[in-house]
This record gives sequence, C-alpha cells and structure tokens, in this order.
Amino acid sequence: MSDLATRELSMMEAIREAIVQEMRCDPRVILLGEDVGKFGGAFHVTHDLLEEFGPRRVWDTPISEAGFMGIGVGAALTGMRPIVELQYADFIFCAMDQVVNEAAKLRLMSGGQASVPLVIRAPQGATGRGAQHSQSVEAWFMHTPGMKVVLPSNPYDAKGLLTSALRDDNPVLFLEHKLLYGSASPGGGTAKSDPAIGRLGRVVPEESYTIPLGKADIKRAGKHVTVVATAVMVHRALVVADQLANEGIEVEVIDPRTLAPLDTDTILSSLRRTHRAVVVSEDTRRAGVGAELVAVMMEGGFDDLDAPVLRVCAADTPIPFAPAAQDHVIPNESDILAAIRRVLE
Amino acid sequence: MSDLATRELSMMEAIREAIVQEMRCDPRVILLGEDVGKFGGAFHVTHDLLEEFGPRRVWDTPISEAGFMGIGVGAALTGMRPIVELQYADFIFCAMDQVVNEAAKLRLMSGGQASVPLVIRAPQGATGRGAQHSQSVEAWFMHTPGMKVVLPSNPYDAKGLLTSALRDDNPVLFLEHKLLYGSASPGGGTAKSDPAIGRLGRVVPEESYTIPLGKADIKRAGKHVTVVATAVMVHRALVVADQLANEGIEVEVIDPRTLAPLDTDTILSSLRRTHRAVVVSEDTRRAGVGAELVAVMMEGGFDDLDAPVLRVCAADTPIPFAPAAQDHVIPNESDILAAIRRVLE
Amino acid sequence: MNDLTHQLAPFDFTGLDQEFLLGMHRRMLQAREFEEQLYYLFLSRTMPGTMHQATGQEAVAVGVVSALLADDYVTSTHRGHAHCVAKGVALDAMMAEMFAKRTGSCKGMGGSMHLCDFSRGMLGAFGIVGAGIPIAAGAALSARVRGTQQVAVSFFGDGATNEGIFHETLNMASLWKLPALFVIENNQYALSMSVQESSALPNLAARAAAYAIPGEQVDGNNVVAVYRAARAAADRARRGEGPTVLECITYRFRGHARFEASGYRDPAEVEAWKRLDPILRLAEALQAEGLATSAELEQIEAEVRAELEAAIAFAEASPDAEAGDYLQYITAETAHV
Amino acid sequence: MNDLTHQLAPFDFTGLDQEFLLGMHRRMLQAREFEEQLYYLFLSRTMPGTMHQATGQEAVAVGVVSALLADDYVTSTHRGHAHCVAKGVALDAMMAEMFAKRTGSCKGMGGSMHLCDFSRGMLGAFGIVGAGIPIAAGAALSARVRGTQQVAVSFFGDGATNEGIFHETLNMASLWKLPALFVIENNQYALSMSVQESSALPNLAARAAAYAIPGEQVDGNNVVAVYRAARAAADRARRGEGPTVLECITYRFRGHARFEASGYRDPAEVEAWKRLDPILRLAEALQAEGLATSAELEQIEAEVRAELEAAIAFAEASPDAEAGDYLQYITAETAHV
Ligand SMILES: Cc1ncc(C[n+]2csc(CCOP(=O)(O)OP(=O)(O)O)c2C)c(N)n1
Ligand SMILES: Cc1ncc(C[n+]2csc(CCOP(=O)(O)OP(=O)(O)O)c2C)c(N)n1
Ligand SMILES: [Mg+2]
Ligand SMILES: [Mg+2]
Repeated sequence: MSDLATRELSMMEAIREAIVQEMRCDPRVILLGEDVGKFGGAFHVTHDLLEEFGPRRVWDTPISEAGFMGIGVGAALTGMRPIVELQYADFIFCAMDQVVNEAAKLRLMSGGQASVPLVIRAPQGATGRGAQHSQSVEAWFMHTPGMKVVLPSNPYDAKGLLTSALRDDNPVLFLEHKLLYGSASPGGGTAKSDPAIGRLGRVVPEESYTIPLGKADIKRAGKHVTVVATAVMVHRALVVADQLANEGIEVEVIDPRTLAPLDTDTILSSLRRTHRAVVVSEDTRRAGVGAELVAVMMEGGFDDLDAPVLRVCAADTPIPFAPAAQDHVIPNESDILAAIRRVLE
Repeated sequence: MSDLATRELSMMEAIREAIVQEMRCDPRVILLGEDVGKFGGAFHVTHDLLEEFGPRRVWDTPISEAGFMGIGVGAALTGMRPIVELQYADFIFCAMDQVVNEAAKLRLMSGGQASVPLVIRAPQGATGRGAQHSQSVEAWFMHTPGMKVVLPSNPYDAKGLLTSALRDDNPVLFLEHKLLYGSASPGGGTAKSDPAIGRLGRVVPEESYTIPLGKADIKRAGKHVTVVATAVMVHRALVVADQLANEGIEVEVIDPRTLAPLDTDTILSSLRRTHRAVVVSEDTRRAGVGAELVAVMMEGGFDDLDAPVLRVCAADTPIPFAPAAQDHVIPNESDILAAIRRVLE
Repeated sequence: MNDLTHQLAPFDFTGLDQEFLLGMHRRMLQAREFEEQLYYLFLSRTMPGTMHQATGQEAVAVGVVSALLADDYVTSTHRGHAHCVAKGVALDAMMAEMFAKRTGSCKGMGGSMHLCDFSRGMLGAFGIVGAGIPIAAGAALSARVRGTQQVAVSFFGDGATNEGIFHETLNMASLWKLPALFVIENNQYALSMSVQESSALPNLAARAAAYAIPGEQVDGNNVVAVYRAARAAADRARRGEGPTVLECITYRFRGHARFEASGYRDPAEVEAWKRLDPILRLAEALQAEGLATSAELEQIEAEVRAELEAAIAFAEASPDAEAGDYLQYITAETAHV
Repeated sequence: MNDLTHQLAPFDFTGLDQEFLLGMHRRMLQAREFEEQLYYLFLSRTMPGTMHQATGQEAVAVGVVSALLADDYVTSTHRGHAHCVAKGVALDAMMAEMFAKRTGSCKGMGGSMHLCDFSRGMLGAFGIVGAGIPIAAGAALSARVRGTQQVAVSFFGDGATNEGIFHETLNMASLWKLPALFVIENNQYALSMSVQESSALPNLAARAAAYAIPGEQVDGNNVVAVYRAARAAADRARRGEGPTVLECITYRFRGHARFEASGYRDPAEVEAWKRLDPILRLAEALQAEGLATSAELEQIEAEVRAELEAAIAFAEASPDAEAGDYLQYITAETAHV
C-alpha cells in the first residue's frame, strides 16, 4: 500500500474513504442508520466514523426505517447532507413512502424551493440469505422521478460516484452489491466471494475525486456486440468477453454506473457500431432495468439493430434460498454467453 | 334499468356489484380499509356494505396502511379472502413492505405452503389533486414477482376481472382509475369527467361472471397499427382510432386488462398483422409499463417490426398541480396521434 | 377530555400585551377568511384541485406559531392553510397557489395540499397523513447539528397518531432530545372516523408517555391557552430538554374536504362546537377585559377582509402556471459536481 | 426491570404435572441442541445462508407455546428456530431446511429466516423485523371472523418495538379486541443497540398502555413463569377480552448471527446471564422439588441428542433442492376461476 499509484482498496474501503473525505471537508454531511456507529455498520463500511466524527455527525438509529428516512429528508431540507444507510436494500420498502412520496417529490411540489441532498446507501444482491435479504431494488427507483440511482461495479467507480452523490442536491439511491464489498457480513463470516469478480477498479487514488452521475463507462471496447451490464454482471460480462475474444468475437461491455439519469448516448453510439446488443441485470425481468434499456435502444437505435436486443435478468420470482435455485434465478456467465450467441446468429 | 340486457352501470357500481356478489356467496370475503364502512368508502364504492354484511365482514380501519395491509395478509394466510382498500393508490407506499416483502413472497418462501388470496383495491390516476394523490403505480407491482396486477378500463371488464381477482389464490393489486369511476369524490363534488371516456363496457350483466386474469381484449380491430393502452388511455386511443379511420387508417386497440400476468400472445399476434405499434400508459416513462411492453415486442416481434415501437407515457416527473402542467405530463389524444403517425411514416 | 363543550380553559391574559393579542386575533381572522373565501370560490366557479378547511381550528395554528420565532420550522398537513397563515406566508402567494398561478407560493406546482414557504420556515403541507412528522424531527436534528436555537413543530391530526411513523419519530425525538414540538390537532374525526373508533386510547396526549415525552391536552379553541402551552414546550426544547406532545382539542366546523357533508356527525354536536368558535371566544374575552372594543375588532375584520379581496384580485390577475413550467422543478441543478 | 440478574421469579409448580414440566424441559433442550448442532455445522463446513441463535432464550418460546393449543397461530422472527421447535415443527424437516434440502419444511426455498409449518399453525419466521406482528393480528382477526376459539401469538424482539408496525397493530388489536398475544423477547440488544440506546422508555411492556392493552414483564428465563403469564393472556384472549403484551426479559448467549462477536457487550454481563440459563434453572428447580432426578434429566438429554443426530442424518441423506424447484412455488394455481 506504500505506492499510492497502485494502492488497492476493496469496494467497502473505497466507499468508506469517500464518506470520510466528504465528512472531513463538509460539516453538513451526517450519517444515520442502524448500527452505523459503535458497531461500524453491518458490513463494516462505517467503522470508526463515530470515533472520528462523534455522535452529532454519526447517529445510531433504532429499527425505524420510515422514521429515520423521514428524519433524513427533514435534515436535508434544512441544510444537512445526510447519508441514510439501510442494512439491506430489501428494507427500503419499510421507508418507501418517505422516499417516493416525499424525498423524490418535494422539489417539484415546492415549485423549486426545496432541495433534498439525501444519499440513501443500501447493500443489495443475492448472497444466499433468502427472499427478504437478496433483492436488487434499482428498477423501482428508476421509476421514481426525482430520484437518482447509482449502482457501482468496482471500488474506483464507487468512490468517485459516491463523492458526486454526496455533492448532488437531489436524493440519490446508492446501491452497493454485497458480493463486491470484499468485506465481512454481519454474520461475521466474509460474504461468499465470486470467482467472476476480477481486479477491475481495484486501484483507488487516495485523494478525493468525482465521477459524474449520468456518465456510463466502457469497461471493454469491442465492435461485434454491445453488452450493457451493471454491478456484478459487469464482471460476468467481462469473463464472457474474454472467452469470446478467443473466437475473434469482440464484445463491448458498457457499465451505465448510474441508472437515473441514464447515459443513453454512450449506449446508442455503441449500438451504432455493433448493431447488436444484450442487456444484463440482476433485478427481476418484468418492468425492470432490462426493459428500460431495451426500450431506449428500440427508440434510439432501431435502424441500427441487426437482431433483437435480448434481456438477461433474474427470473420473475422472489429469490429462493437453495443455492442451486438462487444460481438458476440470477444471471450467470453461460446465460450471458447464450444470449450473445443468439444475437450474433 | 328495467331491461337487464341493456342495464348500464358506472365503473364504481360495477366494482361494488362484484364485491357484493362475492361477499354473498363466499363468507371468506371480508373488507378492510379507511372509511369503507359507515362512510361507504372515499369514492363510495363500498356504500351500504357495512349495513348488509356487518362489522365482522366490513372493517373500518384507523389510518394505519402498513398495519391493516399486514392484517389482510395474515387473514389471507388463515382462510380469509380479504379485500384491502387504499384510499388513494399513492398511499400503498406506506404499506409497501407488507405487499412486496410479505404478500408477494410468502408462497415461495414457504415452499408452496402459503397462499395469499388478498385483493388490494386502490384508486389512481391524475385528477388535479397534486403530486401525492395522482400517481399511477402499476409498474412497481409488475416488477414484484408473486403479485398480479389488474387495471380495468370500463365497467364490464371491472366487474368480471374483480370477480376473478376475488377467486384467485394469489395477491392481486386491482387499480381503479378515478376518472373512470363516474362517482363522487371524497370532496363531495364528482370527479372531473373526461370527454374522451366513451360508452365502452357500460352495459353490465347483473349475474356474476368472470374475465380471466392474463387475457387481453381487443377493443377495436385494425390492420395498420397496434396500440396497446390501459385504463383511461384505452378511451383516448379509441378516440384517435375513430379520427384515423376517416383517413382509412385502421388502428387496432388492445387493452391488456391485466399487466401481470401479461397476455403477450394477443399483443404479438396483432403485431404480426400490423407490423407497427405504439404503447400508451399513464404511468411515468422510465422503467414503466411502456418499457416492458416495448421489451416484449422487441423479443417476440422484432422480425415483424417495420418501425420502432414508440412509448406514449407520463413524463418523468411528480405530477404537478397546475391543470395545464398536469395535462402536459399525462398522455392525451394528440400525443397518441403523433406517435401513431410517426410509426406509420 | 375530548369534549371541550364541558371543560373550557379560561383566558389568562397576564403578561401578554394588547398588540400581541390583537395580532393573534388578526391571524385567526386571516386564516378563517382565507378559507371561507375559498369555500365560496369553490362553490361559485371551477377551481383547480380540492381543499380541506380548518375552520374552527384556527386557534391551534395561531396559538402555537405565535410561540415560535421566525426561523423556527413548521411542517403541516392536508389541512394546512391556517398553519401557513400563522407562519406568515404571504396571503397573495397562498391564494395564487390555490388558483394554480405562477405567482403562487409553489409556482402553481403544489396546490393546497403542498403549500410551503421555505423563507418562512414553512417546510410544507403534506398530503400523506403523518409524513410531516419525521420531517419536522429531521429539521430539529439539523438545528441540533448546526448548533442553532431553532425548534421544529409538526402539526398533524388525531388520525395521524395511528400511523407508525408517529411512533417511530417520537421514540427517536425523545432518545435524542430533539428540539421538536408535536402538535396533535384533535378535531375529533379522521374523515368519518371518530377518535373513539380509531384510537384504542382516546387520550392521545397519553401516548407520549410510551416515549418518556411529556404529553399535555389543551383547550384548542382558546388561542391563549394554546400559546402558553406551546411557549413552555418551545422554551423547554430550546433548553435542550427534548420534545413535547401537545394535544389541542378542537373541532372542524365544515366537512372533511370541500363540500363533504359529514353525515357521520351529529348536527347537535356541530352546533355545540360552533358556540365555542375560537375567534368569538377571544373577541369576547378581549372585550370583557377591556383590551379591545367592538369597534376596534370590526376595524381589524374589515382590514382582513380587504387583504383577502386583494389576495384574490392578485391571484386572478396573475399569469396561469403553464404547460412546461414543471420541467424546471423536477431536479435541482448541481453546480459543484 | 431489564436486568434479571437482580430479580428472578421463583419456580411455582403448583397444579403442573411432572409430564408437562418434563415436556417443557425436553422442548427447551431440543431448541438448544438444534442450534448448538448448527453452530458447529456452520463452523465445520460450508452451510447455506446464515442463522440467528436463540441460545439462552428458549424458555420464552417454550413457555409461551406450551400455553397454546395445536391450532393456535404463531408468527416468528429471524431468530425463530426455538419458536418452531416449541410449536412442534418436525426437527428433521427443520434441519433439512437449514441444509436447503427438498425434504425441508419449506422445500429448501425459505431457509432459517423463513421456517414455517402451516400444518402446525406456524405461519412463519420473518426476516423483516416487525413484519410478523400484523400478520399474527390478521390471523387473530380471521379466527374472530370464522368464529373459532383460536388465538394468535406474535414473537418479536425488543428492537422490533421501534418499528411503526408494532404501534399500528397494537392499536387495531386493542380496538377490535383481537385474540392476540404480543410477546416481546427482550434480550437486551438489537444487534449492537441496547434497549436503553434504542427505546426512549426501556420498559417496553409499558408501551402497551398507549393502546389500553395490559402489558406485563416476565422473567423470561423461567419457563414456568412465562407459561403462566402466557396462559393467562391466552385465556383472556379466548374469552374475547382482547390482546395482551408480554415482555419476556432474557438474553442471547451467542452473537447476533452466526459468529458475530458481540464486542458491544460486556463479557461480565454475558457471564452473569449465562448463570441464569433457563434450562439449568428448570433442571435445578425440578430436582429441588423432587420432580426429576439427575438420571432422568440425563436420559432426556441423551434422547434429544439422539433426535438431533437423526435429524442431521436425515438432512444429509435428503436430496438437495434443485435448480428449477422454485418455479412451482412462485404463484398458486387457481383452479376455480
Ligand atoms: C397515508 C394516508 N392515508 C390516508 C389518507 C387519506 N386521508 C386524507 S385526510 C384523512 C383523515 C385525516 O384525519 P386527521 O389526521 O385527524 O386530520 P384531519 O383531516 O382531521 O385534519 C385521510 C384518511 C392520506 N392522505 N394519507
Ligand atoms: C426491517 C428490518 N430492519 C433491519 C433489519 C436487520 N436486522 C435483523 S435482526 C436486527 C436486530 C433485531 O433486534 P431485535 O428485534 O431485538 O431481535 P433480536 O435480534 O434481538 O432477537 C436487525 C437490525 C431487518 N432484518 N429488518
Ligand atoms: Mg382529525
Ligand atoms: Mg433483541
């Protein structure tokens, strides 16, 4: 870790560093959530923040998601820049009214008087804990005008995107995939790591930096097919891209990074070069992220398309507990490979 | 009203009749909600039910959406067929956890032991009441595996679909557009009626009947372009279809009636005949109903398409109060007409 | 105590000067007149949206807000006009908002159920019952973090106390000793449901005990009693001693919304309460104590009526909010990223 | 009262026969052994998912459920194994579910946090804190509508009492006199948060008063005391007199989940509570009263250990839940439409 140019961080550490750096330079940034203080957060993202910033900046809350989300909204309306952490993204439904009806609508309802610089952080993704601790919730909030939705795939992006989110004047949902943390889980054991997760974005500069919300990133350039993927699916898509490279098939892998706003330009210009596309997302299929990406390509890229854009998404089911069943529900490399081969036919 | 063959009902009356008839023949059907008893419901849908069925069947609840939704789930798990009425669909976010994490997931989580025959009724749609009383919420629940979502466009369909929903063993969200009720609002005045709303489905048989969930209905046959529309948008699409007929353009108008499950066969076979399509929905555009319909046509009808399928949806914004602004956000006949002309180019 | 018709608090004017008292009287009249004018506007022409009148409840809004400072915060409800008037939101802008005009407090984007004026610390009416409760607590938390002396008040109805968010917020406000004031406007009904039908413990102030918060019932139709209770609670909050729950017992003279007929209420009950009109009660007490003559009071009434006529004229003369106006208000432009 | 180490309820065996008492002892041992076996399974091999142990809290589950009838309902939490054991869910099926086997109570679809057995009235563990509370109330309402004598019990932790749903449900249960029993398992912590840090009023039973519900604190490590309190509450519910809140004071001996180290707890505190092990306390009392010999108790222990070994063998021998199994469980086929 001595050579900063090659300093590596886990995504957990990168997220923590973005929080620490913003809290040091902006006294308006405060933190609320369950076990975020003394305990350091269920996934240890906020460890030692209470010690550094004290109880006026770091608030350990009772189990009252709707209540502390509303407190976050009220604090945001009155000059703070709160970070509200949910222990698992699945619990956001307990606070849904404050997010959808208040945080996201207040600016419009007030005729532009209100701004709600609130960042909601939540770990998500299927990691074997059953249907109430496994969901990917991004689509509900893409469908919530007034919200921004961020879903990083690696430590470097996570730090820059979170820094931007913390400086944004709108409510931002910042979703963190548990398999990407590289950190311990509340159970104590480390979250099952995923072989597909490569070294992408491991090197993270120590100084603070921003990555604009609404700007996609091409993780791998290619000319035969465009794959738009998020979070863990970026890594699985890259594995498949490596395999296909051996066959001379060049896959372009695009990570939107933010789903709202969505960088349609990067996606559509890629399509103009490849004429074929597959979208890969861990959320459930019906009316999900994949549907929006397909619709965007239908509207903006129809004449470029030589084949239908295919969706590779989670099956339309609550996430089952059994590992074999969960793995069947969540997209994997062979699902992605099969879809790519179909659009290349 | 003497001649039953031509008996006409408002959608409010048709919905009430379905409830009354099921409650008479099935003692498991009970009703819970705010002001549903003594007051007869905010939109008068449940008037006189307390008198007929008594307080063991009709429960006037406090303002505790999450609580009485959960009570509905528990009653459904133990042999009842509860109808939970929300006063406005926007308030479902207060009960979101019980709908998404419990009602919709219990069957899977229990390995098929549980069934949750729960019908959630909620009035929705923009009628000038501002951002917290105007939303169309169907997309969030299309994206909730385990839920069925019904959105009728007229009295005849509403009665048959609600009867089916009340006999279904799964949780069903039954959404009722306020502009279609033809009934009074809690303010006392009647909801602003819409000139576009025609006589579609006004004639309603008195005897009980069912319309299967998951079966779309072709409201008007045509061979030049397919328009898939829901609720009020069905009526607006029919107005546009009449106009275009004068130009010799035959528009096929399909009302899916249920969004989950979605009758993709009817939609795709229409597309095979028309080769062009427009989807019209009142929910906001991003990751909404329109996106799913477009994705379905991309996957199942790509080779049939002579033009991109276009979405006509609400703008991605909370619904503004000012009538001119609301009307600009919500799709109208000229928006639909413009989209159809574009796909016909 | 839920039925004021049996126990009224006497007016205690000690230490309150005439100007302050007449100011409260004027505020109550402004709120009353604002809504009564609207009532007839809704009857006589097509107005956009709907409205919920607080007619008869004005003493709660005015009494509480009179105990606050200009930079204190308030969150309100669907029945929020009186709170806005009390907090000093311009009548012109409020009326223009009801007409969906560009000159409205919310540029015509919010309407009756979302009236707000951040320059006045009025963070908004909320159309979602209970939604403003944690938001006021959040404003109180923010004041604590910023180290100011501000307090935050949340107004909400008896029905709102059955929302879980009420319970969650009170617990945190008490744990953290937030400078917050939770004002229950107990007007006896939540739409058609009486407090007895919807709350297992009709003494709503008593619910505060579950969170070690002092809870007090007040004659909500006595603006001075409300002011004194709110002042004590606000002072306590500023001293860092934590939140207070104030249950103000009152009654709405009109229907739940617009012309709702309230058939669920006994006309005799309505009549009994109308005899306890908070504005008349203050007027009588002021005259009895020689603090105002009927002439002075009529003068104030005339002035208020003129203000409202001017507000309506302003609204009518203002440009309508237009089709594309909303586009600029969906998201905030963030300069510094 | 939160610290049992100072006030213990004595064991009162009057009117309870030996078989019943030994049955409770056996149930507690089954719950203990089930989780302790799992603890070592999680240590020694890769098990699917996670688990939350109720080690030390067994008297709450067993005492309460021993006061119920077979067709009464129970909802449980993320820490639900003991509730299932107490309600008579087969150990084989429970263990198989932990192994994600087709023979599991939920066919391998649910896992530890969603264990249920509808044939036993066990409506499910819930991974969402507080979610089971209204669901139990709904089961109670359903019993009322169907005119049965069933009661419904919801078990939940001290932390769950800070969820709004607790408040909403208690209010309705009291208003409607539902035959429900709300059992707070106060094990002093919600993950890292002590009751004092998360509840403004650490006396959680007292919160019941806000809904005119009787609330009682019980020595949760005394299975007989828990049984008697639950029996009285269940009888009351069956008589149509409404719900009761029972706060059972107890402690979890292990971490929050799996191997969580609980660094936020004072080791001395943990040791003090371990001396109050509910199983040892009953065993000692039974022997002191001459209701059991150590030989008899060892015999029961040996039998229970054998049952658990058999359960593990059953689970290991069972077929894994397979990839496509879930497809049949997403939606119910509805014959009659
Ligand atoms: C979450 C939510 N549920 C229901 C409603 C519909 N609603 C609007 S006002 C009202 C009654 C509120 O009663 P109360 O809190 O006593 O206030 P009051 O109307 O008496 O001033 C109801 C049920 C709503 N706006 N929000
Ligand atoms: C709605 C919700 N919020 C947060 C969590 C994460 N979580 C799981 S258990 C737990 C602590 C629960 O404490 P308590 O209710 O006292 O039960 P205990 O674990 O002590 O048995 C938390 C915060 C959750 N599962 N659901
Ligand atoms: Mg009220
Ligand atoms: Mg606990």
